[in-house]
Amino acid sequence: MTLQSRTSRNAFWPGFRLAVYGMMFGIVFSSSAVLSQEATAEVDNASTMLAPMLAPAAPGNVTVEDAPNDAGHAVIVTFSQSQAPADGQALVLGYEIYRSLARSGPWKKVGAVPSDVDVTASLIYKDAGGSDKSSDDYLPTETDLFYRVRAVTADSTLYSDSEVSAPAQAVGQWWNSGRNPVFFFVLFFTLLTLYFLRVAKQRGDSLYIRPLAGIDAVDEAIGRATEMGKPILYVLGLGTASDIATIASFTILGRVARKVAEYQTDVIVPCYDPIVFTIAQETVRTGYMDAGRPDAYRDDQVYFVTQAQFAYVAAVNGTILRDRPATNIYLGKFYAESLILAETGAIAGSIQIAGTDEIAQLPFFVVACDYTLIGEELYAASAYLGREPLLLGALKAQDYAKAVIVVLAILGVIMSGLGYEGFAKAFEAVG
Amino acid sequence: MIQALFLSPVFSPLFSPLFSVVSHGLGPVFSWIFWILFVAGVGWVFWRTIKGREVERRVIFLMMGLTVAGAVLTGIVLPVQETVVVRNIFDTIENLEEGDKVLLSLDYDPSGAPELQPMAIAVSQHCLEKKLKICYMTLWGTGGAMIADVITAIRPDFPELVYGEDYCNVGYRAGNEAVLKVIATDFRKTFPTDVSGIVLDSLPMMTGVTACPDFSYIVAIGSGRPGIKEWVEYVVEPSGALMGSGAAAVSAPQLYPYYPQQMNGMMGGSKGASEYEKMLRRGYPKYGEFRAQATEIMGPQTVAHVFLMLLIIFANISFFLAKKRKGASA
Amino acid sequence: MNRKVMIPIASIIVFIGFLLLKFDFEAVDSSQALWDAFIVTAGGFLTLMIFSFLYRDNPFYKFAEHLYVGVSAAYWMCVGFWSNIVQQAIPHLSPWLSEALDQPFLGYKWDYWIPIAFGLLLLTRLLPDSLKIGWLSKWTLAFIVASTAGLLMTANLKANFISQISSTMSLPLLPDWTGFGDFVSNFDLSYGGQFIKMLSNWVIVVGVISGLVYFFFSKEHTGWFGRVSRLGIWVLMVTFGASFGYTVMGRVSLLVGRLTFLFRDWAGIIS
Amino acid sequence: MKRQIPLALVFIFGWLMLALYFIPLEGAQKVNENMLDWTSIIGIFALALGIWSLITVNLDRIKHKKRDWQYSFITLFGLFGMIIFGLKFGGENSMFQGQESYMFRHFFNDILIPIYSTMFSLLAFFIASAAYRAFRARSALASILLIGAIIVMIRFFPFVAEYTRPVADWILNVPNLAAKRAIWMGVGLGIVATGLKVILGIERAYMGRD
Repeated sequence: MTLQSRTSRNAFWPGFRLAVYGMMFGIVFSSSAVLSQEATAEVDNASTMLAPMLAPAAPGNVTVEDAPNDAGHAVIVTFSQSQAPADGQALVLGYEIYRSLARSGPWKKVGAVPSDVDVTASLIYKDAGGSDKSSDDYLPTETDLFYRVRAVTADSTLYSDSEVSAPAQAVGQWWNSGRNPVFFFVLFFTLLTLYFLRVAKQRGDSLYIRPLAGIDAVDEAIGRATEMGKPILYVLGLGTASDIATIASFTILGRVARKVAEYQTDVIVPCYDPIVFTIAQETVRTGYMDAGRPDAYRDDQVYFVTQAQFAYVAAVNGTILRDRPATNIYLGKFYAESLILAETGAIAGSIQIAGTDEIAQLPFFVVACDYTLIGEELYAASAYLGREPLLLGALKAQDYAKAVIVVLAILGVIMSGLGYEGFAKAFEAVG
Repeated sequence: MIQALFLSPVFSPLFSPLFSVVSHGLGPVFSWIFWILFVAGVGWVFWRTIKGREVERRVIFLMMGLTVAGAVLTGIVLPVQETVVVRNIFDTIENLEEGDKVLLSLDYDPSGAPELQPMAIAVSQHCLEKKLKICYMTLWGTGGAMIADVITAIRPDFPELVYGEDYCNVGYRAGNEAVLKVIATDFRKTFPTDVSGIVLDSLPMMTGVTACPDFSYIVAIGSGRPGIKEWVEYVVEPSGALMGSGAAAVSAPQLYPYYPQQMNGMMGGSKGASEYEKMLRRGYPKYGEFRAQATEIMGPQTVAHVFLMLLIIFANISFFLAKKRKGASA
Repeated sequence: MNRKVMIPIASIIVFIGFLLLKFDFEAVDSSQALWDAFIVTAGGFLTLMIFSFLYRDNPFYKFAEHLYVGVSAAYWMCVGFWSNIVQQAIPHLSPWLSEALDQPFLGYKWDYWIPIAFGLLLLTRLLPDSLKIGWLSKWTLAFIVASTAGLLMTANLKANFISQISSTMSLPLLPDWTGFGDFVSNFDLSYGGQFIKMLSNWVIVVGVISGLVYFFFSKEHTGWFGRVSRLGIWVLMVTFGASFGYTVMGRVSLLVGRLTFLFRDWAGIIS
Repeated sequence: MKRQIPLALVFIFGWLMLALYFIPLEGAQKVNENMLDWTSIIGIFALALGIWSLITVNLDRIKHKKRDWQYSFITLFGLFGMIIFGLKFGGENSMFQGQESYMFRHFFNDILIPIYSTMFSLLAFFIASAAYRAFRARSALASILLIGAIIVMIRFFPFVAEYTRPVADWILNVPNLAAKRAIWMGVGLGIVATGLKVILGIERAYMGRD
């Protein structure tokens, strides 16, 4: 049976490949035939004018409002532009915004806005002053502010000022409503998680999750290391304790350490970041304790190397080639060193399991490692390894949230297609 | 003699459309040895492939080294094809007026330098030819040395430049994105002084510069974080400043979505840099005599690409042959 | 004499030979000239030492590796200590200490005591186990992990999640659609063409959704669900291949940079 | 006690930092900003632990004459040498000017940067061997990986590039964006889930047990 299915695959895939190649070249040639050479834009610079003598019309309707969702050191100034220049009036190039704490001045220039071609449009300037009292640009909170707009021209003597605006105050807000989408999502997700935690507590570990090759490999790898009598190398990457990928990796490290202790093999954890190093020590020690073998833990299993990227890589490379670990596990944040580590591991003949959420490095892990956890799979991995009901529950919540997102995305695309832009806008977080 | 042979009428038609060979000291003597080794090596790898054996990793390493070394020694220069993405930066600078100010941010370290330093140099040369005023800055602690290198590289060609009038260097400030957030609206808050502690107000070229949009053009050249993405997010988007960029080849694909809305042009890797060098040479023929660093890198890069493609083709041939053999024996 | 002694001695002799070769005997400032020669020679040797790793692990690589680890660890410690403790914390903690360390005193700020206290708690790990207070260090770990988790959760959510959803939603699937007849008569395979624009937007929307389906953990990937998730992984793979191909260029340029250094500055083969 | 206090700290600080994100008030944002400073200051204390670990591991190696123990001398020599050069005392004319001192800066910039760039450039070799091993049309997935790589790599050849560049650009812009968005969204969810697990105290491997 297997033989038959294999032959049918063999017959199918080369044909498929051929079709893809064909299509590729079809697109290549047809598109290149249509593509024209780049167009060069000619700049028309034949505009010399006589110097006008009169000041431009004044800008008007200066209104000032408190800027929303901030700490109270910014206001938004709106004004209408000067009217189109009459005979002899200078062309307005831009508007300078002046601020004062009193109606009569003194005035301080806070910024400028270039003029718009359409003079009927109102212009907006956000005056975000400093929040530091000693700063030159300090904008006091809850104090009356006055604004004036000056239309400026190419000639610095020709300008005209607007009326002074009505007083306005910059006020700090208690709630950033621009971040409402984020808030609602966190709320939704927290409730979802809490719900599934309850479900998980009742149903135990009977919740279904599909197998993940990379995770199953971890168990095998530990067994293999035991058989070979060789250690396991666990690399947490270059992340700091403030990278969530690293935090996720700690949980996996804890499980790995526990299994390793049960099987009586060794785990080596060279660390890059000192805080990560401290936490990793604690994690591995706990793993050994959970396995009931606290004495087997040695402090030199988890050690700090250095905080320089390539010095760290050089040292880990050395470890890989000298200790010849049976398995290398790379989980966390990785940058350019990903391929150096993975290829050195391949030279040493180790089984390699990698996982990161750094998209730029995923291709290298995919190419050079035996198993790769792509993005979210890294975060899900801890639930797989422990199969603790609580972690499984959280994973379920994640999946349901994803389903909601997929439905929302499809709905959103349809709504935008039908011209209801507001639907997509509702998901935009500002500020 | 060897060089003459290489450039002789017999051989040159063979090579000239492909590449031109520049004199490189002793290079040509070595280069021939390397080329012979390269061809022999590729042949050997091919032979192994046909025989159905895997090629050892070290052989691949050696071949890769030989390929790049041979190309470096030969000094291959390939024809460069210009693209609109790079052209836009060149044209923007070309169309600025004398005395306009340009902000050049060099956000990389020595590892990014082979790709990015040539961009910084070419853009600086172009600006100075156009008599624009350049202000250098960096978001990377290691960038200070890069700025110094650029200035030493271009200084001899423009002996009449005056520091503070024609160019200045405000150096590095710690704070990554925070620096950008501030300078988008207030340049002096983060950079009250230049790199050597001179108050910015006492530099004539910096009068009138209060925020990033006061520069006629910003060119951000960067290889990571903080870099171009942060420039777009924290400077271009809030303040609407005009920006072009130079990115390391690795990060260029991620930055494509910002073109052309947020940045009007982008140089991607050495390819982008060599395009810029070519435009510069065409506009200002005197640069024909100078080293075009990026263009020099492009040759070896392409040869390495050819080698890599050959490797991949061989790998697939050997794979299919192995499968066929397996099928025949089964 | 065995190899263990011969190799280092021979290397030192070769090194000194190169140093003399690079030394500018006519320089005015001879100590500077010596340093310059040393930099180039050492740079070249260290470069070769690292390259030797490609053949196999060997004493030269081990030497460079261990040197690099020691020096870089100390370098980052000095830099970190200086910028975070001396320049940042001390000017807010003690006028006496800031004067001793040549820093301007910037006024007391009580909140700087928080990290100092947590830091000191962390150091309880170094105390002997018999004192039984090493567990205090866990307070610090709890503080750091929890606060960064809380801090980053929301920031990441906005950048990686909310904004990605909204920008996917607002993609028009029929950009500039002016009717079927128009579409056929203006059929165009260039970037500006309607066909490519439409195709691109469709690919993005379908790619994103099928990619998300691939990341589903609670359902077996079989049937139509399996087919969609398979499409998702295809999109991921084509992207990975493309990124790999794209990166080659940058990596080779680094090697070109190193080889140029070796040939030009160190060996002087090319001008 | 040993167990409750850390959990309480996690709960309080986790929710506090989460809440501060939504409160734009000045005081709240100050705390938010200071957090990073705090972490970096604590990081220095952790670094002390790290350096301590580096020293003890190496001394241990020398003491027990473990494999390659001779090289530990080099590490320790580099470490202490650099620390000494990084000291600052003795006024303006002394050799010890902290980070400003000649040896400190130049040793790093001129000696160690070459090692750094060379390590980085090893990637060129590894990329070749990885490509040789992995880019074979073994399965449908591997073939797709291969096609993606080939199309983009051809992009750099003169002559052929004219025809393939549009396709390569398209792949880099369109499917690339789709894949990235899918990964980003998944990662974003994973981050929130992990963050929640930490704050709720479900995920606490990092804290130890007792």
